[in-house]
Amino acid sequence: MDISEALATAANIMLLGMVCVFVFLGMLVLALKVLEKVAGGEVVPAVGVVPTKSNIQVDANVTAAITAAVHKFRQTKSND
Amino acid sequence: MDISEALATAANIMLLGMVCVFVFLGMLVLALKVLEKVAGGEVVPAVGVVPTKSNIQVDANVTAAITAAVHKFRQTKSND
Amino acid sequence: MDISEALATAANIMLLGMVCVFVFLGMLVLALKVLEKVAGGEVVPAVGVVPTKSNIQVDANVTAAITAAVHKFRQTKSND
Amino acid sequence: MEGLIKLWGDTGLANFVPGQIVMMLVGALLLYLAISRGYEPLLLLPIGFGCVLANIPAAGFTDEGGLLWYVYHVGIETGIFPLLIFMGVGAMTDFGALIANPKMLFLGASAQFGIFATLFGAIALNLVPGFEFSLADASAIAIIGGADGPTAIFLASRLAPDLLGAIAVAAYSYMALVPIIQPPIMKALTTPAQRKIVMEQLRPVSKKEKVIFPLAVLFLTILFLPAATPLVGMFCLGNLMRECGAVDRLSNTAQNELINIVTIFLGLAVGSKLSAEKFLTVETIGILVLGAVAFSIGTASGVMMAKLMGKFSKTPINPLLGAAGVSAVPMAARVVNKVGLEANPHNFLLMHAMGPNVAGVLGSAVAAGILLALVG
Amino acid sequence: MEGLIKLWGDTGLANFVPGQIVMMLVGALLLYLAISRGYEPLLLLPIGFGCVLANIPAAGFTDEGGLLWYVYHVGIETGIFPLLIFMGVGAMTDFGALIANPKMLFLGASAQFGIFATLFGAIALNLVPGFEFSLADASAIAIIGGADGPTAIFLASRLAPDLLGAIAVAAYSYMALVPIIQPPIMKALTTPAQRKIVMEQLRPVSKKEKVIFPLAVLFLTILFLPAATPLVGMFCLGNLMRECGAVDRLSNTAQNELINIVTIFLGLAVGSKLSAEKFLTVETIGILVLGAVAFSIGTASGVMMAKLMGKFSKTPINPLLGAAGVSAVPMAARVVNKVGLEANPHNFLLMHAMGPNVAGVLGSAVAAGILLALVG
Amino acid sequence: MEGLIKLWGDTGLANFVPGQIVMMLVGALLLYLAISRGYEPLLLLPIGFGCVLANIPAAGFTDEGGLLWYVYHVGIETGIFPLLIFMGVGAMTDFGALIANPKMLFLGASAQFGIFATLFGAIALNLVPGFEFSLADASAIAIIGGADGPTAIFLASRLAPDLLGAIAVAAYSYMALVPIIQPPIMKALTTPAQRKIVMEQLRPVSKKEKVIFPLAVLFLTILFLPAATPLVGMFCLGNLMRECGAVDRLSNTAQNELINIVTIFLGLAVGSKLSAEKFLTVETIGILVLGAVAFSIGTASGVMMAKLMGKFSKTPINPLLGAAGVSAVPMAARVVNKVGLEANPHNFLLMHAMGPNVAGVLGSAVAAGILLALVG
Ligand code: NA
Ligand code: NA
Ligand code: NA
Repeated sequence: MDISEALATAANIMLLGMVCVFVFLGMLVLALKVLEKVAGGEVVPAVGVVPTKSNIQVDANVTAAITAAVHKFRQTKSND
Repeated sequence: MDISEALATAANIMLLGMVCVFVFLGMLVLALKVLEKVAGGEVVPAVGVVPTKSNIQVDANVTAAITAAVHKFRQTKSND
Repeated sequence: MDISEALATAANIMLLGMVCVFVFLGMLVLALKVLEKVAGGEVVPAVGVVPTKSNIQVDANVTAAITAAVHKFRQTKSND
Repeated sequence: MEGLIKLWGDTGLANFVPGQIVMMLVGALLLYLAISRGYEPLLLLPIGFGCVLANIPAAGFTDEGGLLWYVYHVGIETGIFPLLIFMGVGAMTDFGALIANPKMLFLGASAQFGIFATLFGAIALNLVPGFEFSLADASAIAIIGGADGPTAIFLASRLAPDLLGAIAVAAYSYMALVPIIQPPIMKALTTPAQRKIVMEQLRPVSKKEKVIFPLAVLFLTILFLPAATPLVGMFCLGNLMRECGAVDRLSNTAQNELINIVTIFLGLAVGSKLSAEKFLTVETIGILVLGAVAFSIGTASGVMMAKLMGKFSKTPINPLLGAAGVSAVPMAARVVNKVGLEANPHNFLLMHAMGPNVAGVLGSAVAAGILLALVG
Repeated sequence: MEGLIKLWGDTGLANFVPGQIVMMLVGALLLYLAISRGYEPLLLLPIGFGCVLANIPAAGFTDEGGLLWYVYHVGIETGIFPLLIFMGVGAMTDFGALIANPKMLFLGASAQFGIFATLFGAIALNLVPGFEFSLADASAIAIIGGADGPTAIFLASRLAPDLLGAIAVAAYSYMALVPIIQPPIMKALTTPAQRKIVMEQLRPVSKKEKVIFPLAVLFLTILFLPAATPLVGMFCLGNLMRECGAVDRLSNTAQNELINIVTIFLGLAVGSKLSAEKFLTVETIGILVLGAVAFSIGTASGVMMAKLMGKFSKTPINPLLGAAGVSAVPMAARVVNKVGLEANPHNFLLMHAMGPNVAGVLGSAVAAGILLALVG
Repeated sequence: MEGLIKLWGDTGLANFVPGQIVMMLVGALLLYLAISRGYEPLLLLPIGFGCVLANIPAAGFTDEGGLLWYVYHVGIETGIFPLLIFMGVGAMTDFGALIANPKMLFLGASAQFGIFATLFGAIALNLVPGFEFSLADASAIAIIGGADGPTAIFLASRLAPDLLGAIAVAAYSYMALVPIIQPPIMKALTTPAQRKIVMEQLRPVSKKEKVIFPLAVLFLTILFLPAATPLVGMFCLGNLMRECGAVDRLSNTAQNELINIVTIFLGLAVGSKLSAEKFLTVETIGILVLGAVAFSIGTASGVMMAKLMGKFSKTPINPLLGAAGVSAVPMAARVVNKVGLEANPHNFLLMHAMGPNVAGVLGSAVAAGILLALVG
């Protein structure tokens, strides 16, 4: 394959590739439009930080411990 | 092997298999009875949630922090 | 290889090995002296427990929770 | 233009054969069951996804050098993945309830009748034209009745690799269907009065007993059934790591990251066996039917045994517990608890049912060993 | 004495060849960039370290039976490591911003022009004496423009294993350099007024949409581009595990421990391809130049497409978003945000830029599939 | 009936050979030491369990295609498992105490005399009829004196695979016995006054020093001892990941999940080498005796060197520190601390002992490299 032939092939791939990428992702755009119609609508925040399980656990532990501690402290105080 | 022969073999395996399973697990029952004699008796809850290390750590951290916080708070109060 | 020859080889390896270990680790000592000159001096604790990320997180959580709890408690008290 | 033709010639559209489309639908069904219905999602999701990937035309996932080909050959043909899963399950299992009440082992034993009766049934099915199950095939199918995924995959990979996909899918599907399959059988075989029976509280179990238990199980298996030692051995290793208290970091890894990693690959590898030519056969229908039969017989045998034991026992035994003997941990124990609560809202059977439940795991591993020794 | 001579004969000092010294400096440079400059440290640190190890004289890391030889053959020659990375990345990726604004896919599509233009450029470079890139080489080099590490490594391992080291290094280096490469191009192609454009808030996206999305992507890929299914399939598996909510423990392992383990080995294996005879060539210079060109063209194409789309769109489109279409997640989106804030301190584009950013990942996986189908 | 005979013929009872029974007892002993006595449980538990599994008659764990066969061939024959352990250990090691006081390296060096003296001793043992250790065998045995498990396994897998089981068991057992072996030697060689010596506080060490340290170690190893680069290189990679601060997620995985997974398999694979015909030999007795000798000599050499250094040092050096030079991290350092506290209840030597302790790890890796270069 001489260089001009190779360049022609490369140009061919370039054209074909960009067309395919656009067609493919274009179909995905259509699919997403359909998807929104079918499955969209639920109102939840689109993006954002979801609290992870470990955070929740820690907070629950912390809260429980503090509740107990403050309660105890209050009792101690009232006994003063 | 014709089908009646195969059925006989299968019946044989069925019988033999159930006998073996019962004998084997029966021996394990005996072994567990012996085990209870030898190693049982320690009074700990048979089943239940064992606190995991991380829980303990968190609780320790929490307790330490609260102890400090309440102590500080008490001092602050007493300075009022 | 008869035994006396083998013993001679072993003695040879023993000598050579210890010399090499000392030379090698000796060079590392020199390298560390140079390293101290070049990169030392920053004052951070040499050794000790570095707080891990999770500890920090827990502490931050704990601190935040306690701050809130004590604040709330103080308010409650002042309403008494 | 030439390139366009080449691309078109490589598309799925141009290469689909009908069987692949059907298998993709099967994969999609498994994904649906896993995600929307919550049927054993940890396994059925990767299996379903693997099924879809394996049936993509011209993608070569299951050809030599393809991703799924590697995963299957490294993990299942060697038997390593199911054994690692078993180690992880061992590290997750608390045998306390069983050690406190060893008689429950008999329930785990009798529920294995589901396995051996199904073996007979599979051979009998050869009377129907179109079925030609060998003894090895029949054994691999029968193990579905053990209600234990890794045991079924391990045995099928040894005895009937061609049926592995169907067997694994049947095993996990029926395990997920336990809450639907078992209650009618349990109710048909028991009276409301029997279902109300309250069990005595379990005695406390010492740490020492828990540590020695896996070693005792392994010891008996070594003496009497070496063919079961791969399964039982890895299970006991996991359980020993859990209970001994000296290697918690190994135990935690075995029951978390390691089992998770292996589960993903095991599922994909099982899914890779769901090809049209192996799954879309009359055998698969036979396997699905036999699997349901196996579960039902296992449940019934367990309940009947519990009734029998209740007659001779000093302490009362609720016959529902027998249903937990099929294993399907912890689903079957939960079903027992639920059916028990329906009869007596103050009777919590969950902890008692964990005994026969984990006994069922041992029982089906033992049954697998017997089948390997006799048929393998 | 004999022993001393033998030891001396085995030292690095006695065996170094100049190429190895240069490659060690290359490895040291990569380590420096990773550690001190924070350039993609998760990959460049293991790559740099692997480069150093691979070039130790007489240590045999890359000889048959050496550590790096095993890692390369098991993980990269099989294609498994980049695919597992892709699964993990899928499990880490939130497609919410893209699902909310599907048009952004066109930005991810047009940025792939960087790939295909570079392919042409690589062939054109053959006009310069000393360069002899085959079509396969050119395709593997061009994929650098996809700004996606695992895709580049996967394609290079398939099409041009000899160039893999240089291609991977170029890909990760330019991904790290995105904050330096992109802003001048973005500013040159847009007016301050255009950069100030505020986007409409994104609509909320339902869980159902997020679950169906990876399945829809996989479905289209199966229909039209099976060659891309290894990459896209594993990516979608990871994303499905993330979004379906039923297999969180698998998803967590895929995006943490599993991807970490694979990253270490992948980096070492890539580094093992950085040997003097393969890296210290005129081709490497060509690859580095072409990679920079590819990134620049991709960025420019994305921005131009965004300007074009803005003209026809009902809602305003900030043309900066186009730059995020090259992928390089999440670096490119952050660059867009930063350049946007310079023009309008109250205009936060980060979330909007995540749409084209993740679209770019899909776009380059699709482009890789096209190249595999046409050239592979 | 026929089936019953077949089953009986497959039982362990019918197939046991005496050697297997003895090896099972050895395995049980290792499990006991690991669980009840806390002797290096992370390794000795899997090794003991692997020993039991490997000696089950007719179970085929170590036959081609058996679980332990795969694990050994994949992980130890390739050398990969010990290297990954070393990477993890590197990621867990803080070299701060050594960087602050580099002279401690000489203690780590002199403790390696335990290795080389034992090599001589092993060859001398050939004078006793029944022993026939080759130079390679002797080197592999001698490395027990390095008191470092992965180094011993790596070297034994390279030089004397047949002795690997006994060597690994000896190495880990003596490491666990450090608190029993070392104190008498330490006390015999020091006066109470010497044991009371208080060390100067360690200077602070900068992050930069800690980052450059592993690179410097690797650099010297490359220049002078490439044969040690697999061990030292992976160790330094782990330490660099730990200290550089840019790849914490990789470092965490290397020192947790990855090392845990590898530890389980490494232990099983080592245990698989504990077969009767290889372990129940007079060589094993020799290995156990030589191992104890090696530890004792290493401890004594370290203490003597510390005394010598104390004479020439401007700052006082507590001679007990020398005992930590054998490695056995962190056990030996703790022993130093304990013996020191007995002499002076206010003298905490733990941090100072970490210096020679980690120096010992480097020292034995270097010694392993020298042996590989001279004998391998
Ligand atoms: Na079962
Ligand atoms: Na891209
Ligand atoms: Na050492």
